[in-house]
Amino acid sequence: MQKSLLMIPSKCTGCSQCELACSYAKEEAFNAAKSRIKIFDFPEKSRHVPYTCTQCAEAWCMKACPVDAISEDKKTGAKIVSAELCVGCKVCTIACPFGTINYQQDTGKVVKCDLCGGDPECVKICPTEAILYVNADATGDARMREWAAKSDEASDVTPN
Amino acid sequence: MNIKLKLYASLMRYLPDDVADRHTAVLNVPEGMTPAKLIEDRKLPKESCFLVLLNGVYLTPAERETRQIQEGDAVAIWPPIAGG
Amino acid sequence: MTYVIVGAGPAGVAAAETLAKTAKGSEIILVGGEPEPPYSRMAIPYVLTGSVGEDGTYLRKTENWYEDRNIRYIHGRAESLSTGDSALRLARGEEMKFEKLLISTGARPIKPPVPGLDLEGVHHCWTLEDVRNIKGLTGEGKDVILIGAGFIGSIILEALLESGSNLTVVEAEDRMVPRMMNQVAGNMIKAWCEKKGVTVLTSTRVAGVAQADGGRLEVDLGGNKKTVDLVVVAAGVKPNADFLEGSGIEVEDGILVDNHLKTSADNVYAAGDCAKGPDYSGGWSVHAIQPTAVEHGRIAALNMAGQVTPYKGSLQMNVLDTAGLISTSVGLFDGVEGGEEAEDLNEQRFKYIRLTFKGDYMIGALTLGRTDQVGVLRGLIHTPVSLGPWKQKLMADPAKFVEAYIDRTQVI
Amino acid sequence: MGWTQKILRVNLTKGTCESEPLNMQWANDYLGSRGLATKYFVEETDPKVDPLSPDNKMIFATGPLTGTASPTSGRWTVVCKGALTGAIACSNSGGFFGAEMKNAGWDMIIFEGKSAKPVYLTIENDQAELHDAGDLWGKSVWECESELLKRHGEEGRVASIGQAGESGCLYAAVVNDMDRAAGRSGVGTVMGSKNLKAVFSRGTVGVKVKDPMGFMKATGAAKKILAENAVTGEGLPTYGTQVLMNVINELGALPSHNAADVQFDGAAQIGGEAMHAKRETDGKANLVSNAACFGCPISCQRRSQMDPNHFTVKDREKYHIVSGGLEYEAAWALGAATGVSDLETLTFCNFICNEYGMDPITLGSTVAAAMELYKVGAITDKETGGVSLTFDSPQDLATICEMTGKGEGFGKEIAMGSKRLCEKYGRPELSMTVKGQEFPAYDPRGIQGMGLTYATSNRGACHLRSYTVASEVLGIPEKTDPHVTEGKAGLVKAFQDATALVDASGTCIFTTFALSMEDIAPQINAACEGDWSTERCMEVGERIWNMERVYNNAAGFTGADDTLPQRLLKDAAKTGPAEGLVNKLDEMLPEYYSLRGWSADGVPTSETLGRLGL
Repeated sequence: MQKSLLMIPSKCTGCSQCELACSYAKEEAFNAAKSRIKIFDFPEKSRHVPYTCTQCAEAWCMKACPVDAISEDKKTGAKIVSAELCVGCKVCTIACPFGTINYQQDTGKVVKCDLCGGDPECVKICPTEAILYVNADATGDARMREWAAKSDEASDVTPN
Repeated sequence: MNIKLKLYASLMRYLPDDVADRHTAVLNVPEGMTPAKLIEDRKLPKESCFLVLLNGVYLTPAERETRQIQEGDAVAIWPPIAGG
Repeated sequence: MTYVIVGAGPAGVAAAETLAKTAKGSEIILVGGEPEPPYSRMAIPYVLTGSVGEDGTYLRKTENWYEDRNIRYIHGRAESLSTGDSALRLARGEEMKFEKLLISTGARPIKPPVPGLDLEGVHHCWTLEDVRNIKGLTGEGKDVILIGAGFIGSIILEALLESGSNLTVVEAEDRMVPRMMNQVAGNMIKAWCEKKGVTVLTSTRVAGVAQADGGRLEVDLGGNKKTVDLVVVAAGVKPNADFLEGSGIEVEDGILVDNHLKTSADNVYAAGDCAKGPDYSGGWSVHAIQPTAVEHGRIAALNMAGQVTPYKGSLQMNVLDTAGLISTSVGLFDGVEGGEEAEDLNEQRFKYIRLTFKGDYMIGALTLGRTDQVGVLRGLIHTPVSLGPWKQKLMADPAKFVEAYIDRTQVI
Repeated sequence: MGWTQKILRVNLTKGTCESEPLNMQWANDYLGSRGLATKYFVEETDPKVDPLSPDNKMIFATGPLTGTASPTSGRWTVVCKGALTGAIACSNSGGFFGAEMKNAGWDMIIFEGKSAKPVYLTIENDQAELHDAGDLWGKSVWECESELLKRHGEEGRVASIGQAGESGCLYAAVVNDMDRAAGRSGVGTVMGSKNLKAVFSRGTVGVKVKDPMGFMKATGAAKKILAENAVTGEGLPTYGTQVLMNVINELGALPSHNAADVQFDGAAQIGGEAMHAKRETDGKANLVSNAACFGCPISCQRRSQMDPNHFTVKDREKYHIVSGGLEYEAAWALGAATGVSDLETLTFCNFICNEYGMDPITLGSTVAAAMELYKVGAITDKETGGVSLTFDSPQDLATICEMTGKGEGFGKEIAMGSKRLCEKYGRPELSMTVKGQEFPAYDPRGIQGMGLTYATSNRGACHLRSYTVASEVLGIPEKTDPHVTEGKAGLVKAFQDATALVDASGTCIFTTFALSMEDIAPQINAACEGDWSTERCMEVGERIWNMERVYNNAAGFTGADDTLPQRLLKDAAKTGPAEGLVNKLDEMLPEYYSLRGWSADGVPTSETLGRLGL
């Protein structure tokens, strides 16, 4: 059973530890600005929402990549960007309807969550268990997938 | 004899329904009651009874076992808390 | 079943792969018009800058990718099509029989009717071959004129600038990237380019190009003349559909298809830059962009394989990096009658967001100077996401579109 | 590493911004933030300088752990000579600004001189630039911050002053992220005196540490302790600092009515539990949620929303937001000290403090002093311009707080702080201050160690220089009797040194409810070059403390200033367990001096200075 990230906004305090862990794992420096996971603030609701790629089955980014730079990690299901192959054309950044693959101007490459090979740093560091790595069925990311399906350009698929 | 039991923070839910104010219950207890016995009788989670004051004076865990509560005394209890 | 796919760009390759998966055991023939393995034009500028080699543009990097999927990849150019006897004739005279055909021949650059564009030293920047030809003519101290500051011109611009050449861009319309940007954003991109040392001449037409001394070229800018080493023409593209003449297949500014991407002929489909497909924002359009090409390819292939798959239409969207200033445009960024719009402009910082709405939905967006989470704009518009109370919030603060998306699509 | 090793020097007189390398010898001796910035300050600033003159410098500083994954790594400090006190000032704030400044690549920003006209500074990584702030002057913290984020990027963070800092209110705060504040001693007043309105920072450089593996291990261990500790893992997140209100009241150490009393009848109505309770008016709780500062797993921040129909905010939509709610010290000062027991009014006044940029402790305490002056007739409606200043009145409190923020009418006099106010009206004994700064929410008659804490605090009366409440009330790290003076000198010294070190590291003192120096030192050691053993950390803490003392002595302070308001020393507590007690400072102070290695009149001996390398 593949696992996926489950975010529980009601538990998030907005402390940035996930962003710090992510940036250190990927950029070798504490640098929330370069984290693959981002916390969005909803001051009116007093909510913080950790947000990153759900590794959707549709994989808009992967399909849109013109140079085969995004591939699936068969073990985790993560869609992974090869920095070597990425030319920085940014097509994936507008193709992904979730906005979770982003261009980094200083490196000229796109970056996204790769689930850290199956041991996500954000999950390990979160002090409030607002980010979990659990069996995909249990994540309730069915809702995300539902939204993913809604963005599919094929509005209906009827097998013959 | 009548004593006051004051519960705060997460312990408030252990107050009886008919409280004198937000935190205080006036209880009729037998003579010779100790804070430890009170905690047991009221089914308060012992590990959450972190700060126990008898009339505003701190009782060590040992004193909670032995100190006898007198008529009109107030026992105030808090879970682990801090501030600053 | 024999499937022939003519044109080995992203649409053709996506179609071939989809067929390989869904129509197992069929014969799949992918015909590419250029001698190289299937490659992406999106990556062309990066070959010009040298940041990748030619193989960096290849659509698939795995060895034997096509063979392993029983996709036969052959080189050839379509010469004509006979729908009556289901035959495609190639330039070498070879005739290919098909049961289902997909036309994914893409587009080619236009040469505007300007005298002198046939001279040596005048190039497009469209194919790998073009890049090889241009490369030696750029660099420190070289003078280059780029004709056309549309989407493609602007992409090439960065590569030419990076080579160290003295660059002049000539655009006939009154702003840069006229079809992808509005006046505000177009002007900002122009100002940015000028800041980067590019001479940008908008509302200017090239009257002619003539040979000058030392193999250089003299470009007539309508009175004002400039001598350069290289002229790059990026004045638009048109579909590769000439070979369909006489086939009976209907072509306007693209091959007409229905909402299953089928052409006017029953067993012929079209996809990608050559097809005028359903436009999510209404009507029918040629959306010559990578994501549409891939979606076209996939959906056409499903329909060809008998999986009836209606297409809800492609959304126009572009992302552009003009000398480091990144811009995106999605959907109907000009807005529609009876709709609403919101803008957030900071000219000093080269930041701009414009959102357009109709009723409860976002229908278009422009951004300048933003790279994070821009995909959400597509999500909001294309899903589409009902905005509810966020409509008013976005009207007041358009930058909060990610929050709007999260709040409206997730339980928070 | 840990340090960025870069300092930004901003000369406001000349309008220049220059980068310079960090003095690594000093970094090794003073660590960072409070320690290192104060070292720079004392080296560069005449102790006799007028706090509001251009020659006073002001330093924004981060610590080596600021911006890292160390728990509570969002802390940053403002160091200058305090406008309120004339003593060394170091005010510490949380939120996200400090981490952003560090992430832009700067350990410190040293501001010197005075701009001819209002300016603000922007930092975007290594780019620093001064901009005209003419259009921002006169704007509140909230307005200024919103405008700068709009202008320079929503991803950035802002620290600014409000109207209070501009108009010379002597306890103006530097406020960042809308409601986090370097609040005490008038650091915002100094900022205003330099015509500096705000600093915008955006950083994407990243913060590195010496030994990443070791660092993640040490910080991970510390986080585990914080999570499993009942106080930091549960008590603080749920009830915040405000849970103390009832504790301290029960203990008979809650100063009320300008410290005339040591208990407050309304305590239960303004404490942490009350913030959770549903209001009768609209069925909603004052508290909306807790929230975290940068990198903080404790998350003790209060987010509050007022009843929109409350008299203070009716039809004033800008106050209908969810914003920084009451912390214990603010609720005490605005509430218990003035006798006001209406939680909504206190929340409003707290909002006002954030909006206009004021220290709520000094504001509340000064209003309390004014109320006593009013009560005894030392001031009347004639002086106040018709504003009534009656103890226990929510209306009077709300009115005068807002007037003070705006610098209107009698608010201008409240803006002087209680020391100057009470002196002006001939009743200096009614000012509850030490070295000119109002003491906070613990009555030294009921908690003896806090008397010594206030008396010896280098920045004027303050609880955050040695929080012996932890030991005397909460039993952390071990319980001591709040009514006895024995052993308190040693306790205060140990807390002072440890606090100085934690402040210097760039983390929050609240971690010490769960962490010991044995848990903190390894984090510093893994982040920074050099030896950061527990022993050395304590030595650095002691060095920082003595450095601050030496500066104050040179500025003109003496042992005579290590005292308390007469009320605490002479008027015995009237009720509660401390009834009949005064603070017995004289029993503690000589021992304290001796333990510090200071002379009998409070001057560090040359031997002590030599031992600490001062």
